Amino acid sequence: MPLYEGVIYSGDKNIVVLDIGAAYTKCGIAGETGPRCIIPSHIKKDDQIVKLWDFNNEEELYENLKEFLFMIYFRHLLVNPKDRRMVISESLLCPSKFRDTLARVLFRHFEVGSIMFGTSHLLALTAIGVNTGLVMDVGYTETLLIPVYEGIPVIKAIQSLPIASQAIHKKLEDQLKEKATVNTAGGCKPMSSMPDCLNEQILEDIKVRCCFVTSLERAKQIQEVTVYGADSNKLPAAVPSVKFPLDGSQVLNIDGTIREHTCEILFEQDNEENSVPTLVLDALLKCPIDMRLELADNIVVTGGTAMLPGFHHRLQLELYDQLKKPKYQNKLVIKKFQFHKLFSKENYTSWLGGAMYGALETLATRSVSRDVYLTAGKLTDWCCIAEEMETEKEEKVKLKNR
Amino acid sequence: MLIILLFNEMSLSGPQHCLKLKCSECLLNEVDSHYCPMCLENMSSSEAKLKKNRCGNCFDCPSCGHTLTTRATNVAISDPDDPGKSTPKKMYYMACGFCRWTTRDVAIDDKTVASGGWEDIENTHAKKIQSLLDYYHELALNEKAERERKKYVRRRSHLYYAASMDKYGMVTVAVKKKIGAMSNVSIKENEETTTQITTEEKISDFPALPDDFFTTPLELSKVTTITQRLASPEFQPTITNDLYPKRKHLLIRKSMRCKECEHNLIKPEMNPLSIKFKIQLVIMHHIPEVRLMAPMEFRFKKELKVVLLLINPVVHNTTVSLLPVDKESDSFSTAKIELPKKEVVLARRDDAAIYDDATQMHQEFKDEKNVVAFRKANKLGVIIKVTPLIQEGDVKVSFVLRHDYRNTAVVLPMENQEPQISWLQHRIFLNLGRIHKSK
Amino acid sequence: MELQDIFYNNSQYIETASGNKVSRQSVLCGSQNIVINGKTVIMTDCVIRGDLANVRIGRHCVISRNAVIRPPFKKFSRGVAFFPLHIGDHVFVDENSIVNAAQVGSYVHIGKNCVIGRRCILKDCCAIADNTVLPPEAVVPPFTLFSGSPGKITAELPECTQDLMIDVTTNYYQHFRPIGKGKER
Amino acid sequence: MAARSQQRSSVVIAPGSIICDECELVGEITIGTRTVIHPKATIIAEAGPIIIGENNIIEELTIIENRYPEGTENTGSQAVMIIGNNNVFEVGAHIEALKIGDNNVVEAKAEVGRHVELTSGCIIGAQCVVNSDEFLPENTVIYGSGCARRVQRERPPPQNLQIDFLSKILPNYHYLKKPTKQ
Repeated sequence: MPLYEGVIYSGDKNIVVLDIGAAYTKCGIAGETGPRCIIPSHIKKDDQIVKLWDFNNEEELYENLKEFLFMIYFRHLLVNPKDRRMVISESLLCPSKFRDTLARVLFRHFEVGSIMFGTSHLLALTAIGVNTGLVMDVGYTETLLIPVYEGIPVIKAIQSLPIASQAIHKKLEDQLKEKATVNTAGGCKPMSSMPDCLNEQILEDIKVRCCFVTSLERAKQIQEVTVYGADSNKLPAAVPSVKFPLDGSQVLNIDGTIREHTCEILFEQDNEENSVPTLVLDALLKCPIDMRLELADNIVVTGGTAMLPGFHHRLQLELYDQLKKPKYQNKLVIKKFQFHKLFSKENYTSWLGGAMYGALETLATRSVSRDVYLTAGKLTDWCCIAEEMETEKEEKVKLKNR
Repeated sequence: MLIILLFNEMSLSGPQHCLKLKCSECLLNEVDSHYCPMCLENMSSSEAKLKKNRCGNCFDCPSCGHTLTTRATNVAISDPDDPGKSTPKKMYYMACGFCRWTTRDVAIDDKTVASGGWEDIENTHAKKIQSLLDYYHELALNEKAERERKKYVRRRSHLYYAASMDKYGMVTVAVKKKIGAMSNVSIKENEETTTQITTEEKISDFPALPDDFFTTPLELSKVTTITQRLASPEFQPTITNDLYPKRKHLLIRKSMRCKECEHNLIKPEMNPLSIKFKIQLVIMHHIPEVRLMAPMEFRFKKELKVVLLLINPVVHNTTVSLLPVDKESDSFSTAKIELPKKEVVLARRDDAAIYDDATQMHQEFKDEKNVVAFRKANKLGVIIKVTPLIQEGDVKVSFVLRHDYRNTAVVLPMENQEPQISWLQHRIFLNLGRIHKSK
Repeated sequence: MELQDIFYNNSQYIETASGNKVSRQSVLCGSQNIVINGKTVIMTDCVIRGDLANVRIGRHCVISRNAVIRPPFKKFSRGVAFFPLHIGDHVFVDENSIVNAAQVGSYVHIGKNCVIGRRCILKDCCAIADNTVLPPEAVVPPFTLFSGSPGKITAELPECTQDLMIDVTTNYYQHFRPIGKGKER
Repeated sequence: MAARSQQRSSVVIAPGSIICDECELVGEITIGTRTVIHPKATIIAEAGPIIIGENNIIEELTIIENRYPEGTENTGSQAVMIIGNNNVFEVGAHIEALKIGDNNVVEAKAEVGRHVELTSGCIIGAQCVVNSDEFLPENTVIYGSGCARRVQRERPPPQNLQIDFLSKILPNYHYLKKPTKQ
């Protein structure tokens, strides 16, 4: 029975692996093949949903994280935090305010033994067993692309675009308010007359159950109309509409065009001709020439938004299509894009990398221990390394002098 | 609404160590025991760990999350020897009493035994992940050995960069600088590893959506919701036909200890059904409770007599006095209060009294009418005078409650020793309600 | 704050020798099968279905207005049986709730407008939030709060739940007083 | 009380049904055989007759009413409310739907609006309020706080055994309404 099979190297240490995403938090135990739970990154306060990332000050964040982590430890993972190691997957661009507060809650309130902070894009590579790759994370607030060469992020080629799930939800809401109708006991009403019947959760549900990423061919016809203002009879034959019950008294009529057009927001180019696919090409352009072929050969796509039906196929076709544009044609000599197959669902790839890392003996050497944290009173970031080196040198001198 | 700032969940730290009041904020929670909330069976922590905190017998509905119940049916099984004859056989399946999902909905075969016959589905990537982990494990061992050998020479290893804290590649630069001349020790990566990664797989062509995707109407009842998907994180089924029963997640009983003296304040019994505790030091059992007797109509600068209800939780008479707080350090109060000068005695609590109405013990106390409004069993009404100093908002007062406390929480080892009496003081913050708006 | 007095019209309630206060406007079907242990308040428009099976209610309980206490049934291969329903001591059932459980322990709070499904088992010291639907055969362990539809664990209760419930129910009984008469009990 | 005795003549009760006297029946109502109505149930035929089929169980505090839709009182036109066979209306259900087929279960405190059509084998879960203008396909299950929907494989089984039991036990404790003589 696979349930009782342990893949755990770390003995019975119960190392917690945590990835606090903008929308969902993935958490579980190191050495396992999947997270124990994926829960929304929010807490409930007096029946109000408070998102972890929406905070006004550090104190508020501290309180919210305390409650959230309590729930993770004692409701979901059922392990003691005190003196245990943990692995945290964080974004490269994680605000230090968040990081510091998180460390403060964990070390001071929960008294965890040590924390390893891993960068989510690098952890994603760990999860598939390579150390070179163009990692694209299509998440909730943004799409962030980091080329990684031989385990080192190519900082100057990082690309990001604030177009991801949140933008899809926004567009879906706008379109529904514009065109959709609701069947109620009192007859059929336009959606715009009842602004309160949608919330983020319903929008997300509509997105995952009804929306998809259409084919390149159809998308071109659609963009001709929606972006360049061609006559609407040029649209491809609409996909069937859906009756989506909101509750017992309201049924939302979702037009086929809404189902198909919503996700186009990922591929429509903005004024600077940026879209999710062009991020890949722009990143390649900024990388040194000798890395480009290898990176194009090792594309890794993660993030929950990439799980939309048709996303991968479309992304791949878009890449070849965009490559023909003058902007890239003469500069990028790439014949083939290859994508890595993940050993996980897209939304927990980084978590899996962290879970592998946490199961290794070397974890301790990569972690910040509670003692070090308490003596230093803060976390050291990369920019403090120079400083750290100085102290190390001094130590060495001391050792020599002995 | 009136709130009295006394937490019921507050616990009292063991008196022999520190006589401090602790709230959930300053307590350390610990997992005490695991149990299944459905069958209410205890599970040892090692077993719980092995089973990933899930019950071996109970299952949740993958559709709505309610517990599934096993149902028995009689299925006629045709006799292989005599095709015309069939014998009834008891078969079991699971069904949800809430959304009516059944294991038959997703074509899971009925089982011949009532429990234990339900297998788990396996993560298809488990083998790949395992081999990758083996590979990393080997690397890690090498690195560890290397570290032992050359304490100060850090070398480049595959693993080191893959997910180190070095997110900007700065450490590399720094380390290289540091190692400087010694960089000739650069060893080729992974040369000692015997296993090679054979796991990576690349895709150059993703399949397009099928053509009928654009023409067939979407059947909403066949697509799972986001909640249903995330309920099984490893599989995240997108169609309802892929839903699979989930083993019931365990719950825990918690124990709590003081962060300062490290002594247990709350320790439940092993039996998850028991509402008794091995150790239960909660404030409710030790410290007199203060309540406002009735809502009042407060007006600006108008003195009112407010009755506070004091309740004695212990089986001894308790002497209580109310003391004013230092004016300078009091930023909480919005009203002036006049407290009774004399101390009052709270009668002991008598558990038998709720079964016997005739218990009367008024006589033993001599109460002054202007201090004590009434007295009933272990309850006592104390009169304080409040003059609001604000024109609108909440009327808030603060004072110190001083009382004697008999150390009964610890069983004293020596016989005949008189329990130690100590005096405890607590600052009490009271919100008495809003100023009455006159029309 | 201390609970304020709740007054009822003396003629509307019957007070039994053991101190139960039962509204004349409640519907007690098969009253010979209903045992109420004392100092329990049964308010207006409650329905207790003693005709279906035995109902036993402990001491110091409060069954608020419009609540329905109904023994659950179970189907067997040959026939149907209604199970007796036992409610422990110090149980508070709030308005408009339907209790179809097989067992309700002691020190339990059931909120307003709840539906407790057939053959549910509510252990001691648990609580059900307002508007909760507990599906059939749900089990509520001690020190948990269930809410939502289907009801799931959403919070834990403090360790002193027992004392709090005793306090609430006895206080309620003491403050549930007949109008006009200042009779102190 | 007066109103009830006035209306009584228009209530037609088939033999074999168990109708507790403590329930309220107002207006033109026809009740089929082996239907059980518990005490404190309310059936009001205001805007037209109500016809209830066989083998139904109507529990206490259930309200079944055929009433005028809001704002259109007494237009003179009558709508007939028809409830089929083998339906169960649990404690506190509120039914206004004009067409209800067979083998449906309306659970405790659920509400079914006038414009909803329940076909057969549907389950309206506890506390679910369904009052849009819809036709619920066979075997639809509506459940939970968001009135989620699914289609079940099998329709709920008829409650014959429960009806047998109730037919035996209810007459011991309650006065029954007598069947109408043909």
